[in-house]
Amino acid sequence: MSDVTTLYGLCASGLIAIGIYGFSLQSEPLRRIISFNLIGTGVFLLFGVAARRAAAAGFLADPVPHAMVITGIVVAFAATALTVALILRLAELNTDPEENIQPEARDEKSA
Amino acid sequence: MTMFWDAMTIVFVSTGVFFFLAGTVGLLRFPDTLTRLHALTKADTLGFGLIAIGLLPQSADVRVGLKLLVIWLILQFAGACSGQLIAQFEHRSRHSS
Amino acid sequence: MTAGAATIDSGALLVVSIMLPVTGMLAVIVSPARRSEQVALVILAASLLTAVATAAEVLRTGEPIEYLLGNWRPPLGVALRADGLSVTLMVMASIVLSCVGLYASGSYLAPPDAHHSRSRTVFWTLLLGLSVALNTAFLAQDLFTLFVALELLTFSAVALVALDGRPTSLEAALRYLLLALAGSVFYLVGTAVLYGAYGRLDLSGLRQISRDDLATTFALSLMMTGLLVKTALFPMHLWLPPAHAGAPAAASALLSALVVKAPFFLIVLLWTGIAPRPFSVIAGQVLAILGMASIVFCSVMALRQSRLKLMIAYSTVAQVGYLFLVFPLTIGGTANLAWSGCVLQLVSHAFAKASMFLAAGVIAEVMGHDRISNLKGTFHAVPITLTAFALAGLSLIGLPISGGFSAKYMLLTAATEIGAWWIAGTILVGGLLAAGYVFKVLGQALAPPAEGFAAARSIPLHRELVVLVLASAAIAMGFLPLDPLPFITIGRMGLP
Amino acid sequence: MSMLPDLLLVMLVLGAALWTVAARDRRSSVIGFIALGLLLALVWMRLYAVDVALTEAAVGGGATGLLLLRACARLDSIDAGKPSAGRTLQLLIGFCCAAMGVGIAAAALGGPDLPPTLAPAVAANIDAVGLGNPVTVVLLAYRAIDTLLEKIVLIAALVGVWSLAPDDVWGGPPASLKLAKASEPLTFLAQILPPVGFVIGVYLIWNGADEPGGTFQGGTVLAAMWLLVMLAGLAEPPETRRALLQYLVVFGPAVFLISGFSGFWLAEGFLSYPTGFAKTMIVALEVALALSIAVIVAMMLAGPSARTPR
Repeated sequence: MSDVTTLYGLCASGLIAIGIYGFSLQSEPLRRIISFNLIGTGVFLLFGVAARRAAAAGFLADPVPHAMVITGIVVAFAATALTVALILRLAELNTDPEENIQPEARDEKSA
Repeated sequence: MTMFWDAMTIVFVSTGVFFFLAGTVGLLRFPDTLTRLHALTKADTLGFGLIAIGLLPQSADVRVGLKLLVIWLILQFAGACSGQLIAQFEHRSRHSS
Repeated sequence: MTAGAATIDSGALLVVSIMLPVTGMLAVIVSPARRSEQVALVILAASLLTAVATAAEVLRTGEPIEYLLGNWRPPLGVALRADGLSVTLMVMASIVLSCVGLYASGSYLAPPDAHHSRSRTVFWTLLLGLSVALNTAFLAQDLFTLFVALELLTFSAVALVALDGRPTSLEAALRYLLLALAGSVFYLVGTAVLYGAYGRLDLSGLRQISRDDLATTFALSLMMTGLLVKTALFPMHLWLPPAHAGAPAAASALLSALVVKAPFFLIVLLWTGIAPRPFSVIAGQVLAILGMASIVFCSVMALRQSRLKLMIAYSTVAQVGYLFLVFPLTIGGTANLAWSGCVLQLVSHAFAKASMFLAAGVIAEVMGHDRISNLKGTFHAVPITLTAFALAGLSLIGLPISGGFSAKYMLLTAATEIGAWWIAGTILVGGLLAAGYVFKVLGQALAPPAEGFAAARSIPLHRELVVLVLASAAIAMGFLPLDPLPFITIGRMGLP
Repeated sequence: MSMLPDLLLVMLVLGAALWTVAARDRRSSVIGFIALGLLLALVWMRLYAVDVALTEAAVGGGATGLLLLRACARLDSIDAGKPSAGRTLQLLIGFCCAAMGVGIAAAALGGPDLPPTLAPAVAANIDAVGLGNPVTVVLLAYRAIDTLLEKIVLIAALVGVWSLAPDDVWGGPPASLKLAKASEPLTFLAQILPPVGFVIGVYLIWNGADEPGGTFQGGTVLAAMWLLVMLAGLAEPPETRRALLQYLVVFGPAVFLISGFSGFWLAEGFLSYPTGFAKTMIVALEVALALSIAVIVAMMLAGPSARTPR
């Protein structure tokens, strides 16, 4: 069974490496936040592997890292949501620079 | 008796898997969206139904069996609706272009 | 799982210091916008009282306060622990937060009759968010809880940077957020590796069982790298100046004075608490070298800036560099002196820099711009603010009598005593460069106003006074005796 | 032989990850990421982490996927991608990342033959709480502070998202989520599925005490149902200044705080539960938290206010 755990450990490291590669090379913020999420899943998997290695002690898995991963996934989601909101607002402002100055004009447009 | 149920499970699940496989081959081999969709939805609906039936005898109690049925129902809905949506999107983009 | 009645009483202070701002955040969200300021100020005042009470309790007993959350013992549960160093930082943070809160009260964020209350609600909610994050970072004794605190710190700070909604600010905020997230994820990789190696993440437990092996060294290097990004040490400082440039002065003050200090505190925790011996020596050297590079490079950058806020922002990176000089200095017999210098630098820089950013905010409002070359007549318009700016500048340069002087003097003494001439030299060069950029501003600002000069707008007195109070606090730190501070060593694990 | 399915799964996961990074346009990249989320749910099952698998499917494949897809749709109309770095730099960084991966693998997989674990400690103390699902016990008892702070993180991020609204529309409703091409099948789904989804969400929350499931998984399912209704255009996102919405956002954390402080008088301190009532309190807490999570997640996906409040 420990071979399987090792396999997933390698998978986690691979995910982290691929994620870091994407994060450092991509210039588009949206692609970078996706890469950030890749690294994140890799790290969570690392916690999962640590939890599964507890099988040696006669348990199915250690629930403490599982709880941490759940918290981590939530935090990563919050980070992604904030980043995406920033990206969208920035893109909106860049296409329509006058928007900030003339709020009335936009209201007419959207109405 | 258990042997009969086990045999039934094996038959139904393998047939289901076969249909899934056929659907996937269709997805890969067919030329355009609509035909692919045709292969996928038909085969998956059938395949999933067969697997669900095949698993029913294996469920420990009535609750598990009921859950299986509910899952089957939800998937029917989801499959039917998403198939429709994809087809509709394809239809519209064909007509607009 | 038994805890005496006495420890529960003082331990409640730790719970309150984190949960008070949490309550405040929730209250601000549901209260009407015009009330948000009052709610937040009351909570900040109460937090300050709690922090002072905690400090008094630690000082009185000479023992750290510990509290087991949910009465679960670590490593299963999470403990809070207030020792001399963490209560010092807690008091510092509450003072700065309260002062910035007072500065931002009234019509600072939006005109009093403004129909739209966006900036007010957001500012006060996230100000309290920072307070939660900082207090948790100073008290929590578990690496994963500290991770959650760091994320809260980042999200609150990023939204404050973006508060004015202009594209340049949003771009700076986005860049800050992405780099800070990269920092967090590096920290988390290290945490995962440590959990795999030790099966626990509580600091006190890890301190006892940490080994000198590949996993530990690798994990700690990753975590420290992540934290360095967040604390903006050279060469990972690039996000900081643009983030400050567009942020409102009140947010910049918090970012420079407090937000970059929490990751530094975590580095100290890891270095003193968990790092095994041969690794800690090497890591200490590397950190000090990066610190020195920060001091020299970013002081020069500060000198070359033409905008006041950017100058102060680069100065932050340089001044944070001083903190990292402490690590190689703690190897010899001067450890206590070096730590005292480091803590004093941290605290006095927090006060001085908060004051300076708030002063820059006042100056920008009065002059209508913040170009250093065009500040003639500022003293004439806002004498109190400029006095504060000058006092804060003294502390940054390290001229007596000021907290900055005492701090740099202690670090210098420690460095010369163990013969680390390279560190001593950098401290002196840094002081000269700081003098350069501070006097460049003062020289302009003290000059008489040009013909026909008129202030763009008048500033409420309470805001100028807040700036002065913060600067005076930085100066007042200089009246502490130039000996090791006994207070900060109370209950500190891993300190001599 | 027994490792073959795992090997296959790992190859698929890494393939999806590579696709996500290397895909030419961002939409393909997002789709790769969603596929990865679903594959990861399977991985978590193989690691005996059913709770995490549910969370990953709900959040990694679901909520994050929807968030990114919507972002794509809105960005596509605005700007095109930018060129990437030169080949030498790519190779150099690729090499560094590979080295990093090897290092992490070595650090994480080396170590003692009998790895340290908290599993026995969790099992030994679980009776004091009286719940059957150890993960829920860790989340709401042993490490309750993390869970409480995580809610505060969510709220801070939500306020951060809201703060990006222009001043003059602050407090107004977010942009309509209604799909331009919303059609009968979607409307049909949005009418049929929510009651079912609601039951499933509540089931996940309720069941989370003793079996896999819990607040976040259930809360996200509830959020998804609300989002589905909004996507079909059957409901519009509410104004962010509405008192009911704001109270719902803070409801869960507030209940958590109150129950935490009540521990000072009723039990052995902050965040501890009175003996015999732990299970009741935790289930009540989970319901309150899930409600807030559903609202927060849905509002985060809906984005900042975009229309003037009425």
